[in-house]
Amino acid sequence: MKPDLSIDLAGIKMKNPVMNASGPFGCGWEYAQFIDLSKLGAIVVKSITLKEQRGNPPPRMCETASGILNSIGLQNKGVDRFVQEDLPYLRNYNVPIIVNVAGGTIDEYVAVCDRLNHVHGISGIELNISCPNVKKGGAIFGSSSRSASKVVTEVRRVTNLPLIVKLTPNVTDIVKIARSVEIAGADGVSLINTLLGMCIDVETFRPELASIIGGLSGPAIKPIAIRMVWQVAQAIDIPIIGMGGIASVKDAIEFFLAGATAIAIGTANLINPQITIEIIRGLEKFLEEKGFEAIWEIVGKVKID
Amino acid sequence: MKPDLSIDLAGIKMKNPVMNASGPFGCGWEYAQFIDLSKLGAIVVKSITLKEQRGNPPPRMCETASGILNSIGLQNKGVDRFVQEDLPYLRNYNVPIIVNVAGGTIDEYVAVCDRLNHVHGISGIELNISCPNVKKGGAIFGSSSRSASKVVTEVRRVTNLPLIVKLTPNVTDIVKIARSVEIAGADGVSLINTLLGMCIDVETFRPELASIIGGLSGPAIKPIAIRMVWQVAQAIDIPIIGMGGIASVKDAIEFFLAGATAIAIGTANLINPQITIEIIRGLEKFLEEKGFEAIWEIVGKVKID
Amino acid sequence: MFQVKAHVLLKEQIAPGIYTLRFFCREIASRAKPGQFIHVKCGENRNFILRRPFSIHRILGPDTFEILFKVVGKGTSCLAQLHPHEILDIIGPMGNGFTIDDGLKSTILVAGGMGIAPLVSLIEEIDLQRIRLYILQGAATRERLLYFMYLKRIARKIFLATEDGSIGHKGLVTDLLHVAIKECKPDCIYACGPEEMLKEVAEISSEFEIPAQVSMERRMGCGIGACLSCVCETRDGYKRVCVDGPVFDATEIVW
Amino acid sequence: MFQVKAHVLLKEQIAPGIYTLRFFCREIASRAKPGQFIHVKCGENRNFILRRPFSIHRILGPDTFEILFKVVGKGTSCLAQLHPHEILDIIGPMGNGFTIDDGLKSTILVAGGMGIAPLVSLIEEIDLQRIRLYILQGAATRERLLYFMYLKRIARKIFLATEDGSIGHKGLVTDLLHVAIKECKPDCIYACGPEEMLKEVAEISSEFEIPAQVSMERRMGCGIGACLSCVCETRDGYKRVCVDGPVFDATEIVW
Ligand SMILES: Cc1cc2nc3c(=O)[nH]c(=O)nc-3n(C[C@H](O)[C@H](O)[C@H](O)COP(=O)(O)OP(=O)(O)OC[C@H]3O[C@@H](n4cnc5c(N)ncnc54)[C@H](O)[C@@H]3O)c2cc1C
Ligand SMILES: Cc1cc2nc3c(=O)[nH]c(=O)nc-3n(C[C@H](O)[C@H](O)[C@H](O)COP(=O)(O)OP(=O)(O)OC[C@H]3O[C@@H](n4cnc5c(N)ncnc54)[C@H](O)[C@@H]3O)c2cc1C
Ligand SMILES: Cc1cc2nc3c(=O)[nH]c(=O)nc-3n(C[C@H](O)[C@H](O)[C@H](O)COP(=O)(O)O)c2cc1C
Ligand SMILES: Cc1cc2nc3c(=O)[nH]c(=O)nc-3n(C[C@H](O)[C@H](O)[C@H](O)COP(=O)(O)O)c2cc1C
Ligand code: FES
Ligand code: FES
Repeated sequence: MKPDLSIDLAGIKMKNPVMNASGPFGCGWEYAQFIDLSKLGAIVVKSITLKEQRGNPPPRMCETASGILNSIGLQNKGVDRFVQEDLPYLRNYNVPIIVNVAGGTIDEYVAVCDRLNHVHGISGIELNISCPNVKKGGAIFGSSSRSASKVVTEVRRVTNLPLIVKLTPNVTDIVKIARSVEIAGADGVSLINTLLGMCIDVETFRPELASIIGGLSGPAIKPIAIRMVWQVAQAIDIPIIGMGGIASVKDAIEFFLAGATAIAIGTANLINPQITIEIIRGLEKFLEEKGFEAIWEIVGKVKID
Repeated sequence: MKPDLSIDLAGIKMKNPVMNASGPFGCGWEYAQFIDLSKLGAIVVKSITLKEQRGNPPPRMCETASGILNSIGLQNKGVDRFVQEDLPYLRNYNVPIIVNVAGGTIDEYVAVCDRLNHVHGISGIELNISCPNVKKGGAIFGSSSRSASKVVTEVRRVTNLPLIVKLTPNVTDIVKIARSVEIAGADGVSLINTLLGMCIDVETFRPELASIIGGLSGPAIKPIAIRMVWQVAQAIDIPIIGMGGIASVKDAIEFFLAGATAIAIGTANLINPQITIEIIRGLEKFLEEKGFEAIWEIVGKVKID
Repeated sequence: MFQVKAHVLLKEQIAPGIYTLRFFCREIASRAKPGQFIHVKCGENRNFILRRPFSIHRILGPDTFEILFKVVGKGTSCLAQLHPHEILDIIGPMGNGFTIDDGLKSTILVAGGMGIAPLVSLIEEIDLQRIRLYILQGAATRERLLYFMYLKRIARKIFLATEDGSIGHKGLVTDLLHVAIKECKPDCIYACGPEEMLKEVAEISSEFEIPAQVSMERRMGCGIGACLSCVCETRDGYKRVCVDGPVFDATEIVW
Repeated sequence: MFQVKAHVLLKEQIAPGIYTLRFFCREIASRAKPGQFIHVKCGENRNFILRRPFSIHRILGPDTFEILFKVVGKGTSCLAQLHPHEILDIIGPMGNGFTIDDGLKSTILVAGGMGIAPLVSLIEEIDLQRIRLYILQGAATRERLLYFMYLKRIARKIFLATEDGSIGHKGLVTDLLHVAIKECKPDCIYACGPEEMLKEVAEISSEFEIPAQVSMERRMGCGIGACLSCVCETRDGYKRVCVDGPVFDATEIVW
């Protein structure tokens, strides 16, 4: 018998616990050339804001040891065009759609979530209070428990959709912030977003990114992500979507053991557009080989003496 | 003419700006088999505490993508035996000796620094308020500006030696903490110490380190370190020792461009015990090729439009 | 677009630090057109994790094509150490490619340095369509003027420029463009090379009101249009070089 | 201790997934003794950045020595792909090595699995000194009992154990130690293998009050005693396996 990969993530029924991380996957269109999107546990769209945004000037990406730095910023066409142009396409796939929402002010977050209320085919909201690439808002909300809980409280008022809050790792105490968003009404948390980083070209003496500072992602950050997932898992009761550096089945399993109910894959898609599907298959195989019947049997099962 | 590598670091005269980072280099004894220690800009000894400490149980190290995780803890023989057994040896080399001091309480920090006052041959103190591997003290001091400035203020009272404060990157706002230790009387800051991380063995389901969480170092963290050095360099007037992932001359130059007056090399010594010397030579060559006459000409010279 | 494990048939060094790689890969070779590119996983080294883009250099048949590359860093060093019969993970064909409009009579191709890479397949296509072909080729030195003897045979005329003056005009290839346009009366100009060269080409061609297609370069992430890392500024806002380009109408770009 | 770029003279597969590498390296070969090890940079892959420790397996002369390794992960996979004449960055000889006290008359060597690696050079040394030599060798299967035909010739007697019973005693090699000690009356026991085996050896040898030297393994950082990552618990507190060991008196270790 095949192991059961299905999960209930904050009320979102998923046939498996593997999704893409918001951003590098766009809205999935492009990846549909390589994989069957309907095989994913869920599709998470790139951050949507109230109005169209240009994003940051290029260069927007550079490489680091086992990682990349990006400063895409919140380039997106705004919630209305998303609903008109992308959502109908995504709805074709029989897959929960989670919309990642970003904003510069609390009102903006609220307005976008409110707008999504009136739309059919959205399974959940991921509130990006951690994007480091915009000046107002963004990381500012995610980096104190007071502002984090405030934005969550306000958004909670206007939406009944499952509300997942995506936290930034650039904080002293992620546990405190996770607790505060749980109390404020979040149904789950995503961790981690990117770590703030910078690279300088030693030939030109210029920062490698036009925005100077960007977000570090990829295998380099995995140990930090695992640590945060484990710490937060001890402290809260709502489910965790683990992400940060997942590039193999083993990486994914580490996140489950640390306490993640689901996982998301970002950077690794850039290198291998089929990675999500390969990890779903690999998880199934791993569980089978180890004699587990369901994915939840390994969630949080790291052995601590 | 050879470029001038010499610097004055918070009153410590160094013939070049390259030192080892505290920890993986021990007290230098072992590396003397591979390099001429007197060629270093300074030697930074592994954290010394008031009393002998056993450190954490093994396993204490594991590998990550482009990095390592360690949980050595503060294993050391205590300040008295350090002064008796190691210091006389180190004094043989004509090199500034910087003693890294750690403690569980403010009194301990003060006691160690006071003890070092009465000793000949120490050029400076690096106050480790950021070691993540001990429960009381350690990271706790470094992770709020209030406690950081408190320990620095107290230590400042008892020592006239150049006082360099080593900061932890596991904080929301490193600039704030750097500013507070500057105001409290620090003569310089070292950044960064390791990032908190965790790895799980997916075969045994156990954490790879006996202490569960350890400190991430090596090339993986360099972008984070560069970012922090750059941010802090904008905000304070005392010199910065930059470290975190340096494994090549290019890496070192990035730190200078970001604003470091000196650099320190930790993890890379484990892989290449001659790396410090190779980087000193490489710096000289780089400056020569680019037509700079002295290292300070590139400090903080990243070009921002 | 296909993600394929493709066999390397041949690696050839054609100048110091410059190589061609020939792939056996029907999926891509049979569909590729001049100006498109492939996205190559150059090794398992995590020191660099992203793929690297290389233009389709020559299409040799329905199942073989070549790329031309210069060793400039980590990824290209790995490629230079490949052995024939090794297998590479490649994605392609990507991007829009050059457009050859119906009824073209005369064209000028401007190649700067490694910019020759995508232009060779375009040249062979233009030659096939019996369109008049003029080539302006520039490089640092004579030795870096790749293929110029071959190109000379195909083109009606070739204008050469080297920075060191070792052959042809001493200076930039764009120095020759005014004269060439007057002499060749092109209906269209195609260019690939350093961005400053493309900008120059854009200015001169707009001066003469001749349409120009330029192939842009950006550091790439996904290469398939999803990650938005490769954008360049156009009159319609940021566009993705990987899918909206790499070939753009020169007037579109905000230089 | 030396950091050397050493030539690989030979790579040989001696069992599935198990190889020997022969190095040309006077600095290390001329100084190495049984039980010491070298610290090897297995590749430029940043996916693993640390060196990997391997025992001196055989000393073949003043300028050549061998290591024996099993492919278990990233570093050993890289080694298995080496070609002769490639050059590796190695550091050695490291660690204390086995001590052969004067006046030894009879010894038992206990090798579990890959634990045979350092013992072969020890065996050859003991043989040279004409000390009576008994060997207990255990492995998962007959095929993994490396060299046992060769060892049989050198040793007075060899006791074999395999987990699957394909040759010798079916079970653990330590099951044979009681009998062997009674039969061979060793003055000293040397052991290398999995930690549980070493623990067992320590218990049995202490029961018979026979000194035993065991070679310990720990994940290593520097390998030279500086980083304190390789410690094991001893009666005198933590000791560093890389320089205070890897060979310890069995009674020293807190198991
Ligand atoms: C659409 C497209 C098609 C291309 N076609 C070809 C081709 O046919 N032949 C060819 O030789 N090259 C081509 N390039 C450039 C090629 O992708 C880069 O040379 C390659 O990615 C460098 O990889 P590396 O790992 O060797 O260098 P790295 O180690 O990544 O970098 C080394 C140096 O090269 C510079 N560099 C890296 N990538 C680029 C880039 N994309 N453009 C300019 N400079 C860069 C870096 O800034 C750095 O200074 C193309 C690029 C694009 C975007
Ligand atoms: C002093 C000493 C001498 C050694 N001599 C030999 C020798 O002669 N021949 C030989 O084949 N091996 C020897 N080893 C073990 C050898 O160092 C490891 O097998 C090697 O480091 C594994 O590297 P890897 O990159 O292939 O494995 P990794 O990819 O790092 O790990 C793969 C798996 O192997 C396990 N592993 C990794 N390192 C060790 C280790 N040190 N001990 C036990 N398990 C480990 C990991 O936990 C993991 O499950 C010795 C170890 C020490 C400490
Ligand atoms: C190119 C890129 C763009 C991203 N854009 C977003 C975004 O729009 N919204 C968001 O919440 N996270 C964004 N992220 C962060 C990822 O969703 C993810 O949290 C992070 O990259 C860590 O996972 P990874 O290591 O698997 O990439 C982006 C990451 C990358 C690399
Ligand atoms: C094995 C090991 C032990 C360390 N021990 C100490 C220590 O005792 N005191 C301290 O201040 N920092 C210690 N550090 C941190 C380093 O000094 C340095 O800040 C960090 O490793 C980042 O630099 P790197 O990437 O070059 O290693 C240790 C690091 C490692 C890897
Ligand atoms: S490289 Fe990802 S959008 Fe172009
Ligand atoms: S490995 Fe560094 S002390 Fe042993």
